Amino acid sequence: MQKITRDQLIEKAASLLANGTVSCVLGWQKGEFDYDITPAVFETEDELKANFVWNDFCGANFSKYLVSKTKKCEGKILVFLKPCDTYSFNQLLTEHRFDREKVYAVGIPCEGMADIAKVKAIAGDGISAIDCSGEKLAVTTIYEDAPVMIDAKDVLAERCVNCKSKKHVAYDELIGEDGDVIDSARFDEVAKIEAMTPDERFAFWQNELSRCIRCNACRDICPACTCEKCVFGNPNSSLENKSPANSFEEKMFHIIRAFHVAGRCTDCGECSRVCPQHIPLHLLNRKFIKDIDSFYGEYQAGAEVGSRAPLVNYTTDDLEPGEVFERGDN
Amino acid sequence: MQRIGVFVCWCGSNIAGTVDVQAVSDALAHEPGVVFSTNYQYMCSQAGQNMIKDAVAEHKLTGIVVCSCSPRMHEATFRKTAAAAGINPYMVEIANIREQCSWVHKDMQTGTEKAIILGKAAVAKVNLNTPLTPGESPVTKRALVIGGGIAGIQTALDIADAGFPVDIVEKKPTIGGKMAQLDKTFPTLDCAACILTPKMVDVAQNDKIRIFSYSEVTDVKGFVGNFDVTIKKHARYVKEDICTGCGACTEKCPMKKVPNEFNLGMDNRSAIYIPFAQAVPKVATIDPNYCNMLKNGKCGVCSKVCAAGAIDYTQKDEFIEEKYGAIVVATGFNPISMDKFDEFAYNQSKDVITSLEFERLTNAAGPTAGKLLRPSDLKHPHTIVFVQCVGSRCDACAEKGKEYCSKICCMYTAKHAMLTRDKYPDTEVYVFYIDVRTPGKNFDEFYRRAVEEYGVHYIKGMVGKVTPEGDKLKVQASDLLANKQLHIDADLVVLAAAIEPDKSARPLATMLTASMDTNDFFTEAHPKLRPVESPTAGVFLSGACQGPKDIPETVSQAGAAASKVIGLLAKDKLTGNPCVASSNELMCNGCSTCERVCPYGAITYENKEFRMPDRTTAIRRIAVVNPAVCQGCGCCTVACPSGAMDLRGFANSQIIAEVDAICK
Amino acid sequence: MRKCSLDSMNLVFAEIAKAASLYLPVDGKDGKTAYTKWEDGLTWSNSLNTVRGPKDFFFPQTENLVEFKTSGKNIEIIDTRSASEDFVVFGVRACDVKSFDVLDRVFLKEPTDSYYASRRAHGILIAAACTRPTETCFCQTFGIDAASPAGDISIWKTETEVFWQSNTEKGAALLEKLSALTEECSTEAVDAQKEKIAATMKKLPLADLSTDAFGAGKTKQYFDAPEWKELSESCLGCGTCTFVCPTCQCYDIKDFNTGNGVIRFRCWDSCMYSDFTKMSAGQPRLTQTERFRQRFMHKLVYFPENNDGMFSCVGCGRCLAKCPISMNIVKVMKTIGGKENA
Amino acid sequence: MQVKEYKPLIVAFCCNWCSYAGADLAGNNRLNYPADVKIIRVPCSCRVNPMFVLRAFQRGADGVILCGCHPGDCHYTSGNYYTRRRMALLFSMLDYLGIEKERTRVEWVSAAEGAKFAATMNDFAEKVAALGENKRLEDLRCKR
Repeated sequence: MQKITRDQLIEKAASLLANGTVSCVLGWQKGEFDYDITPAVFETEDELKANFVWNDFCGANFSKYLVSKTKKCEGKILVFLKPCDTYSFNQLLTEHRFDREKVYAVGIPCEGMADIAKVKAIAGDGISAIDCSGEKLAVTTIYEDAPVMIDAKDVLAERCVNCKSKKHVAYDELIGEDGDVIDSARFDEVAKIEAMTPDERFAFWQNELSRCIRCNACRDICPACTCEKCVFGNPNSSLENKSPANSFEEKMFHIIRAFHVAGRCTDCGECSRVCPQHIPLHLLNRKFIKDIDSFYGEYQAGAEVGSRAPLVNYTTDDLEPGEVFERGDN
Repeated sequence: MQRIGVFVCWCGSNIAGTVDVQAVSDALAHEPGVVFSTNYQYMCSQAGQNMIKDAVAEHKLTGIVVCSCSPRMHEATFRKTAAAAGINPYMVEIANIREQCSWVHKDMQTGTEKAIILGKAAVAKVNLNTPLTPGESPVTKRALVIGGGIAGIQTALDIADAGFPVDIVEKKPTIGGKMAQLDKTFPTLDCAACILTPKMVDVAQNDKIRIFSYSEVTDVKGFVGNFDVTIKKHARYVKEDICTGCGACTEKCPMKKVPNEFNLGMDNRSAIYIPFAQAVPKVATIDPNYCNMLKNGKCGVCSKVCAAGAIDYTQKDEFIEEKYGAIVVATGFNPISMDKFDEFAYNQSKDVITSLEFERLTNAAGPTAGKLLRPSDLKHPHTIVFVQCVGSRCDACAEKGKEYCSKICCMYTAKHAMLTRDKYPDTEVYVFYIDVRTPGKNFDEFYRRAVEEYGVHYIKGMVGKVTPEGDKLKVQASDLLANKQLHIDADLVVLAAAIEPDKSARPLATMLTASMDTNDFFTEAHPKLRPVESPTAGVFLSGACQGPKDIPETVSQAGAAASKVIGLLAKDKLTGNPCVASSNELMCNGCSTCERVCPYGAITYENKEFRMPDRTTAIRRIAVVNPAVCQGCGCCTVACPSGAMDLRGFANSQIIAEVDAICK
Repeated sequence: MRKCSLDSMNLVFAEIAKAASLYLPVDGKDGKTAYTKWEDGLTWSNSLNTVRGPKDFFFPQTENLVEFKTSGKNIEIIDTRSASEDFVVFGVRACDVKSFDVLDRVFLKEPTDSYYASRRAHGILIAAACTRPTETCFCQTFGIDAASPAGDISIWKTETEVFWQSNTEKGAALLEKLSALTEECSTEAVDAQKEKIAATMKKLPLADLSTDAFGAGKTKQYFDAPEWKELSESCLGCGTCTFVCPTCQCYDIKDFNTGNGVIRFRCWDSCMYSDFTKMSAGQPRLTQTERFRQRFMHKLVYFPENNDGMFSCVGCGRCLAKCPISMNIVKVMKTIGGKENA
Repeated sequence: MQVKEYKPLIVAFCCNWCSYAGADLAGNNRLNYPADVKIIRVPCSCRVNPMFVLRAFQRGADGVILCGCHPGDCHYTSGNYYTRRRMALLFSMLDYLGIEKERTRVEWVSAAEGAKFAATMNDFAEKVAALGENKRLEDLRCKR
């Protein structure tokens, strides 16, 4: 259950629309089921009342939409930002990807978002309703008469299990209380892979990446991937490919993509959330974050606007590339 | 499609000895784009070059591959040949089959195979080469010198001497800088004012030099040869062109309790003041923080006594915009603050002073008219302790002080000690040091004289604590050579404070996009070979802004910087290196990543209206590379995630073509 | 109709695998189900369906068409096609079986796509009835009966047994080979299961979704509908929906320079991509709204118009489950088609 | 069929100002190193894009080495510092994916270090040869 309610958000949005502060609202729109929520633009209170939702399935991070929407929208856009979303928001500002003046950011607290796959693993197929308003999720299916009660903690999305911050790093206004940066265990999985032998690591990633169908969902959802033209879609880049013809191209795409967002990735976890093949792509990005933290000092992309990312920075006594492998033995 | 000619050089037997040159030219003849392939004994000879020219004409070549020695040897030669033959010099690529092939491999088959592959890589690259033309930009024949100390003065005089106009911007009301505050100068002990003030007068009288005193640089745009600089002239409330510097106002000014910064606050001045007698320009300045007229409109004495009518209480800050071809940074240094060095009791006792304060105490124009008197009670000190390396050569992890050696302290302390003993033989002088560093002409002799002739007590060891007690300063120190603790009751303690770059340097560096080290000293373009140039083209370094320096070094660097400026201003046009970065505006995200890694500040951003794919128009931020400033390292091309940024002559596609050719 | 015990399936699979490669849905370590080449010990997944459809076996994501080898200035042309091996895809659901009707319409129509045709000729589909359809299922909207899947052989799984029925000659031949492992039986149990499935299908949330508003002749009515804009508003332009779709059949032909020649291959393309069908004059559909409209108009209007009313959606629900922003054909049908009903 | 002797293929990116000159000096001094090493001249080590490294492996390289000016001596003042960070992260990532770490290297070679250049190449070629052919980052299409 989320601490703030849909009604609070609608009231806030409606009042900002009414007093002319904003001309539209970027929010979550209800879907066919209770979990398939779509990002949408709302322009009136009626639209909000009819279709706006706020529940445990509002995982979508709106930051990236601001790049295109701020160019198109006449007035200011109201955007609701969960704590993790605010990091992406700041990172995009650092990279001058949208005009801050055109956005009215309302920070909202988040109790963690649910992963529908985990819900289904417990409740089974044929979900006809999910009620998030109580202490537990009440999941009704066509196969059972009584709803299955699920503790929200048991179905948290991976990124929420390892939530790094409940603190908003950007907003014009905050609804509810701000939280703190969390000392998460998000690097544990990376460490587990690091501890494997090279052969095991190779087998692990070969298996994971072999499932890639190059649908580009990871890239297209990624708030760091806002290139006007992606190198992988540019016939003149010598890198273009539309499908992973073999295991090399799978690796090429994912290594280069992770490298391009290294130091810029806020670890929002959207890539893994949207991957239709369930490739744990966040483990690539997190590897870079973990390395950056240990090689160059802790750095959280998006924690502040204008910070100098580790790959556009250096010190004269940085460690040598040949030394990166030695750390594991320490 | 290119029409490429391949020319394989034997280099006598240098190449032909280990590489079958015929096989190489035969193999390369089949490569895509190659229409002519041959080999010859010495391609770099006149005959060889003529062969290339003839082949260009006969086979209508558009590109040339020379398989020969290192491009570092003859790339320029063959580019000229190409130009003479009528093709763009950048359509030439060299396959290095001598230094990197025939000379390092012994076996003919191995050498030949490798030479063919290197040739193929060069052919693959030329296939993607495009003609490049160096850009040209005009040069504004005027220099700006920022800082009016001895460094800035010398640089300006030298540039003006060559006939170019120079402007000096000095933030204080007068030029002269630190040297004007010094008493004598080592190792010859001539008086600083005697050698500096004539130069200051030269500056004032030189019709090529303009002085903007009491002024600061607030904005720098443009690039080498074409800087647009905004200078803020602070209101001094005195009309500079009318004031005669007679000093009547300073005498009559009722507000006389203003700490005198020229004497480091050891005495007072009036609210309207001329910093010192030989100031240039010699005009009065009203200190708005103390002037009653400016603060609450009550007074106006100076205006009444000024016969020339130069006082103007309504004066406003003025902004001047000027164009320059070159900028010299001469922002100098300051002693560091002693606030963090509690152990020396600097803030507890007036009799613990810095070396610069000591200079003023011994200067005839100083607060004591040159008599060495203790600031606390104006008594003559009989025991003086000099402490070396206060804040210099500190541990990297120490919270206070600097890691580097401030370089000048050993010598000026020897000078202070010697002068003290010379004038006041009844004074005991102790100098505590870590090392005495005197590498300079007549420097060590100077120091030895202090010890041997003047009987200065040099003690290797550090002072641990200074405690004021009664009218004495208890100095607790260790003598490392004798391995014992010393306790000295001193009358005066002089701290050789480390020096650091002036605080104005960091914001200035940002404006100039010039790089700095972690200590805020400006970085040279090359530490050995280009020591007076900053990596940013057209920005030069003079004096202590680049690193600690004494006067002779400062003056020689000032002259060197001037000669570089003169070399630049003597040109009518600058011809750039055409192998520079350029951004494809259609792909550019405007994210600033490239700008952040550019060591030259060659990248700026502009907002441009674009027609978007969906038929709308939108304003997008895009990177623009200034080809006159870019040096072509290519760092930005890798920083750019979209690949919008590419490097001419070493484009992504060209390097990839080489990789592919080699790995075939 | 024949049957075998569920416990004997490993033997059945072994028998099939003797003569052909056998692919069946297997649960992976990540808990997701994928078609996997059978080897001893692999078991048939209980899950409803695979993440990727069986389309890949007949129309793989990348497929080499021809190779050119260069040496010096000579070019040699090499037909890289090898004779297709026989293969069996087991456990295909009714919706996915139907998807081959759609693909056949595209690839087997003259001029025939010989690469696809060869695979169709060598492949056998064993289709399984759905006992536990889920909320994203809407195959019935397109007239597909999840209880009676088509394919070369249809099978029904109960708690303990598997029932087999061949529908084609190829299927009959394969079933014949399995005669030692199966026994003739009545249709009683299967009929009971069919009834149960039919009852379940009625309870599905999308049971009422209708195609009435769509089909041939609707181009003018919907093409300029203002709803396209809001529906596509948050579309990322990724290719997930097209790549998990069992009926999407668009591909691009590209050359790969190997250094010693060129491999000409085809790979799936997506109409969601901004460079889809890009030509020298540019792209025909410049905005994501146009591209988005194209995909759904093609499935619901253009395809039926050219193919005797057949829709090119089979209601498998993969795009409903996989779209990163949860925009999908059902929402489109309800919004665009809903106008007509209103 | 005759078994082809395995020879590793090594791509060496050398910066124009230090390492390429160092390689030239190795030549001037006739210091041998394997012909398997093929040098590509770049203005600065910071010109080397990670995708060039992967491209080389794709096309059949068994090892990739970058050589640049020593830290602090970069002709462009800071280029090699960026190289150092980029390659540290890239190599660490390749290692994470199970690619043999001996296949990649960065070495600082000045224009005066001809001997170091030759020694580095000998050592690198030996280490790469010991690993055998690059299988983990290969693209079989390029080996036809």
